Amino acid sequence: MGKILAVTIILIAILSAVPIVMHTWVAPADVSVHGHLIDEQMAETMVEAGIAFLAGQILLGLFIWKFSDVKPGARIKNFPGGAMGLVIGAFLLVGTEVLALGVFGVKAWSEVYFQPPAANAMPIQVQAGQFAFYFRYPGPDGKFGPIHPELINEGTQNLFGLDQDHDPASKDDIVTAEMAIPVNHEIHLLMHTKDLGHSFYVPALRVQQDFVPGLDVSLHFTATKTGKYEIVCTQLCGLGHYNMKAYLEVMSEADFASWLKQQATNQ
Amino acid sequence: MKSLYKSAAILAVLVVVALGLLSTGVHVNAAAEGKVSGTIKLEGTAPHMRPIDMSKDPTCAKQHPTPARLENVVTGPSGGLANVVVYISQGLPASAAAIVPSKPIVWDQKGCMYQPHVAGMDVGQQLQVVNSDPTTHNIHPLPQMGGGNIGWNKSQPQGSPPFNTSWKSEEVAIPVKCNIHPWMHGYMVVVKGPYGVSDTSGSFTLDNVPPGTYTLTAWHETYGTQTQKVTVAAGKPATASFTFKAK
Amino acid sequence: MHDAPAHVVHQHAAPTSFIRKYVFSLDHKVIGKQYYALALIAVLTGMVLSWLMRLHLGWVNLKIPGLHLLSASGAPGDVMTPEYYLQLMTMHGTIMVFFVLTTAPFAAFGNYFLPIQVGAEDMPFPRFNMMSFWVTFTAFLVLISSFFVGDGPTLAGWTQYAPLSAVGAAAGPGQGVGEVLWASAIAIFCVGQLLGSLNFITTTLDMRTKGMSLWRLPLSAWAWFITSVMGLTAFAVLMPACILLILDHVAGTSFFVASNLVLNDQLQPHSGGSTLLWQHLFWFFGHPEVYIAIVPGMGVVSHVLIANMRRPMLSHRVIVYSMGALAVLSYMVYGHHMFVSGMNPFSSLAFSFPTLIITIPSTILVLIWIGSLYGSKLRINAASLFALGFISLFISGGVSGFFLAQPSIDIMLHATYFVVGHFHLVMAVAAIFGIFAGTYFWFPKVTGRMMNETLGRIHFWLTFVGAYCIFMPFHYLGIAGNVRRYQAFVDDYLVGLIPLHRFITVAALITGVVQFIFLYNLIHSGFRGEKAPLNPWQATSLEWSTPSSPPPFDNFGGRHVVVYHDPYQYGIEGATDDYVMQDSPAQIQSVRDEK
Amino acid sequence: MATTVDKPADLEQRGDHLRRASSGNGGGLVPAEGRLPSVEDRSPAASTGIWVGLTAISMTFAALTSALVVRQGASTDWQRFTLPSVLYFDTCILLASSITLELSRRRFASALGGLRGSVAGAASWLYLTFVLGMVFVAGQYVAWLQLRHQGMYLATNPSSSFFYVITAAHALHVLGGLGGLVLVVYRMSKSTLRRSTLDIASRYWHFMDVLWIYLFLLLWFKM
Repeated sequence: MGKILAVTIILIAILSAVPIVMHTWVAPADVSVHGHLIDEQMAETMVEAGIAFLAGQILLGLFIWKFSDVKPGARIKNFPGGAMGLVIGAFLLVGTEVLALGVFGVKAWSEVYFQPPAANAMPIQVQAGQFAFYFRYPGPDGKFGPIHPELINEGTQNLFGLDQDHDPASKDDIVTAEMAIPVNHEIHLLMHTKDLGHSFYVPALRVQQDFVPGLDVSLHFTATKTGKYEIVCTQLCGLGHYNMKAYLEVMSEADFASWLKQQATNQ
Repeated sequence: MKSLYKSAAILAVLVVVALGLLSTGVHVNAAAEGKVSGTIKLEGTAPHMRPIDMSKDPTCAKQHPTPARLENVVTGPSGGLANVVVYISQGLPASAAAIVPSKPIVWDQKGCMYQPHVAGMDVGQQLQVVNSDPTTHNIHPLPQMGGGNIGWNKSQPQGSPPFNTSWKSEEVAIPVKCNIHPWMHGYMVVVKGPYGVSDTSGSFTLDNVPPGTYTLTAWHETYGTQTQKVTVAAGKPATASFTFKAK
Repeated sequence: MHDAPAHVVHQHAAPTSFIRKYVFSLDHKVIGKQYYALALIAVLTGMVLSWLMRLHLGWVNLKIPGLHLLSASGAPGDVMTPEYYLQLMTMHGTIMVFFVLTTAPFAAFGNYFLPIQVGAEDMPFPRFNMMSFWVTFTAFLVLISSFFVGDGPTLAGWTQYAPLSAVGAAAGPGQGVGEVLWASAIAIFCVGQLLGSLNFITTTLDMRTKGMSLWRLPLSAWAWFITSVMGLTAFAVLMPACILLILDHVAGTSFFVASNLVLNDQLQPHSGGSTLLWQHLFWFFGHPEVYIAIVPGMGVVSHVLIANMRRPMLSHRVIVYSMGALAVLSYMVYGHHMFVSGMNPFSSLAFSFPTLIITIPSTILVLIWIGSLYGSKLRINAASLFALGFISLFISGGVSGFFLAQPSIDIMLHATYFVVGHFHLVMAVAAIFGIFAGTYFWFPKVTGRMMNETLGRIHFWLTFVGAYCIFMPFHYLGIAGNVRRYQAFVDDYLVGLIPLHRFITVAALITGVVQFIFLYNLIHSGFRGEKAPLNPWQATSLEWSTPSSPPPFDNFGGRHVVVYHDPYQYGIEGATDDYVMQDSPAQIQSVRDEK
Repeated sequence: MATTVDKPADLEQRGDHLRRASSGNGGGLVPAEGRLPSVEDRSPAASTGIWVGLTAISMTFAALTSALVVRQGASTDWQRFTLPSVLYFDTCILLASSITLELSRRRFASALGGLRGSVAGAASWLYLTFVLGMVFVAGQYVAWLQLRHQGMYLATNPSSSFFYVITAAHALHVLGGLGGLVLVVYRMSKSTLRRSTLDIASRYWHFMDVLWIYLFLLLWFKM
């Protein structure tokens, strides 16, 4: 019975690793400038964790195989090196692994969070709410009109609570339900939520950031490939959470300009 | 002694029958009563109704080759104003107000829009909520707090059966929304007695109006309410028309 | 010494009436069994909920016959609504975390065996102990009652993030009455666990019998002690948090609800509250809670393994120190749940390092367990199988921690099924394997009968393989970016993953059904199982020195045990058996457990 | 194996631990880490228990404190208000109650020790402590009324919310302490009161006192 267990454990370990090695299930291909850092970090961690995983399981399996159901006469032996050896081993192995991962991790993290957006980054505002994202472009004047929460009304599609009669800045603001951005142009995303906690997750862009009620959060990224990608919510926000999504269209500068014109006429 | 009982019994029977006749009589007459009809016009140019971007839920967008537009102001070619609810706000005898149409009001969710966008209904009239879309909707009416009506918020997965409900008291008007599709928005106007909802030509009809003088009220989600007196004589239908001014 | 137990005995003599004996009993053994029964009811409930969820995830809009009987509005025409899915999910999480993973390994086993293992007649405060159970039971009833009120239980998930949990019914179905019931239930639960922890700590510190120095405590006792310290501090923080949440909900205060929130086109009256405040308070409890669930498992598994390896662990103390280190670190790392929650990115890094460091004590534990297997005389039986399974699962669940500990990778994996797979393996399935190991190991002592070994092994094999079939794929889903807490997968990039979800569903259903073998074994053996010898596993710790199985009311039948040895004197050369019991005055020289 | 169980049974009759501990076969093994003496003169479990309980209470109020600090920093809507004047009076009352309780404890100890004084003397101080405790709780209630007069209700502002929550939480714990005093008084009247019980009750009471001083300063700085 012990030997069967040993085999089972080792088999399970190897089988579990197969889909990872074969890349059977992978995240959408990365289309961002910073994404490769995260992917490399992921790959590196996958290797180290994978080795730890297989080593642990196989060692466990081997010892179970060797020492289960031994003859009653057998004498108890101690693992060479004893506990101290193992403890020191653990500190060395995991310690170095931790340091390595930690240091590299900081690099990727700071790339995303500690660098300010470039001066020419395009400001786009995103508002999360049950259960949709809406986006606002400042229009020709480059200014976002002020938001009046008491004016927000989805029935009349005044989604941002703009007062276009009194705020000149809001007159030319463009509100859209899908997000379009020019390719290879840094985007400075200004995030706020109108009701609850939500999250802005674009797997293809390797970005995820929560909307925090009462806080204005911001995020900046650059898309490197044109195409249509999905923005989804990852923060449980109510019954429609699963269907809280929007499309992100990455276009050439020209297409983007015409798209923006088109949207302007729909206001 | 005995005969006394007998006569008492007969008397009682007579009274019951008479009452019965009376009450049914009201119905019979009411049914025969005239109606109030008319048209509702919008003066000036209707505001621009922006198209709705349904890209969030492709199953919705697919159903609209040309994007659907908002329905806050819907006018016909002849300048008729649709989605106006006309009802009797004063002067209706309790007996007539008590009549509840047996025909249920159907509130359909089709193409991720509410059909109708504005529904009039009688207090206690059966309201049937239908989901004809290949997607899940949640129906979320928001009556006034403490107004006698209690709000609810129910999801209707695709293919799940219609459900029936009704409103307990008058309310003009209860906004209805779908949170999963934030653009879905409509109104339920709950009144006592006859009511009519104008179509795109602006015409409306109130049936079963007993003779008398009443105050008619016309309600529109954007342009508010207008009232006017109308007198209904036995036999011939009265007419009333309203004109709203575009802001 | 004589003072403490003496006044315990004087505090309650053996009861005679049925009520005092089985219902409102002061006997730690009965209370332990009551906790176990509660956990059993809870785990069955939670399992059924997970079945419904899995069915719905595999086949959305599947008609589940009779589901409308559970909730007419939640399942019109037997089709589950989105809100009902989330409500089931929330209840599954809450029931499992609080009423199974906290009660069974800690409150149930701890209550029964901690006093016996330290050589005491009972806990020092039996009345608190009794209250602790009945308060917990009340909490369970309050939580379950939310199924039957208003539009059902809360849908805000077991983490109950504000403001979703704090703004009331406007946020969705179940956020009215159901939400208040949830918060009340958890607040009540905290009281129960605080009373329990108070007893556990005092028992360990003050009720140890003569010669039972701290280092002579079995590892299971150590685990319960460390857990109770965590419980005392963690639940003392969660309780006020829940009360503030209730106030936000019913009294209109603004602890957690920010200004200018617009729900359903209506401006909310609250102002200025902080969402992060709730997350900080919750996770300050929430992360230790993970260890509250798993550390008792570690202790029990070590205890069971040692008896079946016929040797002590390579180092008794290193295991104790590691468990202690886990407990301490667990308070410093909770922030890793909030990497993308808008917390200052610097504090994300600050939380990242301790989180990576916490893998060191975990690794040490695993290495000591595996290293101790070397050169042992491993006996394979249901108990040891589950103990070994625990180690395998703990490794599998542990390594995924490497990923989630790093903010940069967490950007991709946060709130995906990778996280779900991680914590299910490491804190749920592993902990439950610990419970099984303990059950098969201690059943003879608790009932005086043996469990059916064959059924036990069948149960193990199907559960072990099943657990991997269910939870390994979760990691693949997460890597593919599959977001958790979705009732259906409408996103284009997720549609392709639905077949994998169906595989998981089937595996979950089978593995679930298998658990009824265990249930049958438990009940049948309880009445019909073969009589058990006093010490069926030839184990050394004090619970096997009681004069009978189950132990008499005062555990040692009036005898005053004195402890002469370290807890695990196995593999003794020259002894008549290969082991010497803790309370045996026999002189021996070999103490394998180096200090 | 049976032998290992039975043999100590007859040796280990209650009461003769000391002899066994210091002698014979077991003697060499029992005090393996010389821990036995401390085992012998250990104070009753309850005195440990009370410290554990007080730790939990401290954690709860620490959580409330940090919540207060975070919430105040989270937004600009924090509105200061003048503490109800009665709080100063309450503070003195609670301090006084600690002193009277301490007096009672001393009297009781010496009375038990058969030195001067009588249990009755201790009892009267105890009654006084109880009354002072009641006055304190009543005083807190007055404080709430005074706050309402300022127009500060529970939901008016986070500052008032925290004031009500913290004072109420503390008042509840004081009520618990009063319950303990009732028990002590009862036992004393039945003359079944053990000195340790009174010690534990007073330890809890003094802790409530110190806790209040801390909370009072906290509120004084923050409100």
